[in-house]
Amino acid sequence: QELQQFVVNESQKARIQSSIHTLTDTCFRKCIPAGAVKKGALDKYEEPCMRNCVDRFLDANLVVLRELERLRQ
Amino acid sequence: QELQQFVVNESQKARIQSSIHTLTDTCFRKCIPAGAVKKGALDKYEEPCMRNCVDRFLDANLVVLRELERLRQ
Amino acid sequence: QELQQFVVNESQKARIQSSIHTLTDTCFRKCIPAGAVKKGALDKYEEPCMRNCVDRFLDANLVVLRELERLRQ
Amino acid sequence: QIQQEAAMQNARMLVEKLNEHCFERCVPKPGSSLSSGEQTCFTTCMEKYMTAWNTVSKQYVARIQQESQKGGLGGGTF
Amino acid sequence: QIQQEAAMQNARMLVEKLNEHCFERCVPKPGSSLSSGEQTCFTTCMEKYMTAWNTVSKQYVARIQQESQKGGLGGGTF
Amino acid sequence: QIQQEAAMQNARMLVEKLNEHCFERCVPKPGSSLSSGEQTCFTTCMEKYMTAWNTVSKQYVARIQQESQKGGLGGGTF
Repeated sequence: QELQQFVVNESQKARIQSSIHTLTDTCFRKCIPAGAVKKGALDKYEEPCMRNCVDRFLDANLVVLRELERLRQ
Repeated sequence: QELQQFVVNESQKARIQSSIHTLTDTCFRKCIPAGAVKKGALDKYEEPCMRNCVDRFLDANLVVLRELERLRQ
Repeated sequence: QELQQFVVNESQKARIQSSIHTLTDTCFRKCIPAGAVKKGALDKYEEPCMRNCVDRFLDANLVVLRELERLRQ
Repeated sequence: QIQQEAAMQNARMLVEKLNEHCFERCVPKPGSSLSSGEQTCFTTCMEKYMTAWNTVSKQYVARIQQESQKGGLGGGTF
Repeated sequence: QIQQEAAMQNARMLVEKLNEHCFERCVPKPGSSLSSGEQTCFTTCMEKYMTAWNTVSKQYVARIQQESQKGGLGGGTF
Repeated sequence: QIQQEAAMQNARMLVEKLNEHCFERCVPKPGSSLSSGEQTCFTTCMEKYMTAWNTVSKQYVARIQQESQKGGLGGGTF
């Protein structure tokens, strides 16, 4: 049973890791202008854009899940 | 042996499911114009475009498989 | 132990195969102009472009790995 | 249980792809909240993506059946 | 050992994505060597991608915790 | 048998990628049948993709061998 819990935890962690990679991929594309990169740090437009991008993505995710919940009933 | 058949069937189903996701992805991109979405239903251009897209993709798939068959001989 | 070596070798081979697919994908996009394809062979611009693309990708890979090494210390 | 796992996996994949496409289209510049316009676009886009997925499923399955009746190449290849 | 494998997998994924994005942006036309401009672009891009990854991780984890305190839908869904 | 499975997996991946690229390029607007122009484009594109895949394989393997002779970082890292 402990083993089962361990497997559940690990696969949840793996899913979180994978979401973080997807989000970084999506938001980098959206927030960092195309073309050559000049500075390693995120500038004052890019940084809040990345954070907003994560939050809006998760908001949108909730919209989908609520809608699916509603359709199932 | 029944188990083996079950595994074969399930992995075939999984492959079909995965093809459906790939096709929806590709054809949505091709048939639904970029930008904000106005209507939930598929309009009279989008619907046949989606269906044709599936069929032409599979036609093209057959072209590839026939060609590979020919090359192997 | 032989089995273990076999598994290591196989998963290394699988990783190489997967890299080759990724590289072909990336470099095809970079080196073969978009739109309809006229000739099956690679022309005198495309062929060196594909080869350079592989080498520069691996150079860049080394830059990343060296930098990560440096950061870890 | 394997079948249930597969259904879950399938639903997860659908939601993932749907999010990807609709976020791309409906939220070009993420702001400090989801505007009502973005929210509407998202619900509509979601509906459209699911309709598209259904259309593709039907067309695909119909085609497989058609090909497997003809036999030959098409049978086991898709 | 499973955890170590997961960490490796995670690092590998980061390096892969980073290479993909930065190669796309910094090497538009691959030549016979990596120019010093391309190399600088690459190192900078790498730094930026890792910073972005950190920002996303923090924001995402904070949000999960926030949602799970509120309970309800957010709990097990992300 | 594991090796055979790997070869199958490899071929499947090649066909998948090839379809993706060539469908994208050769069938911009899917009509009620595959036109002969689209069909020719597809066969040509397929040939080109496989040639490109061969070129990449050779170049990649040559590079790995070269790096592993030099030893050091390059050895186990790709």
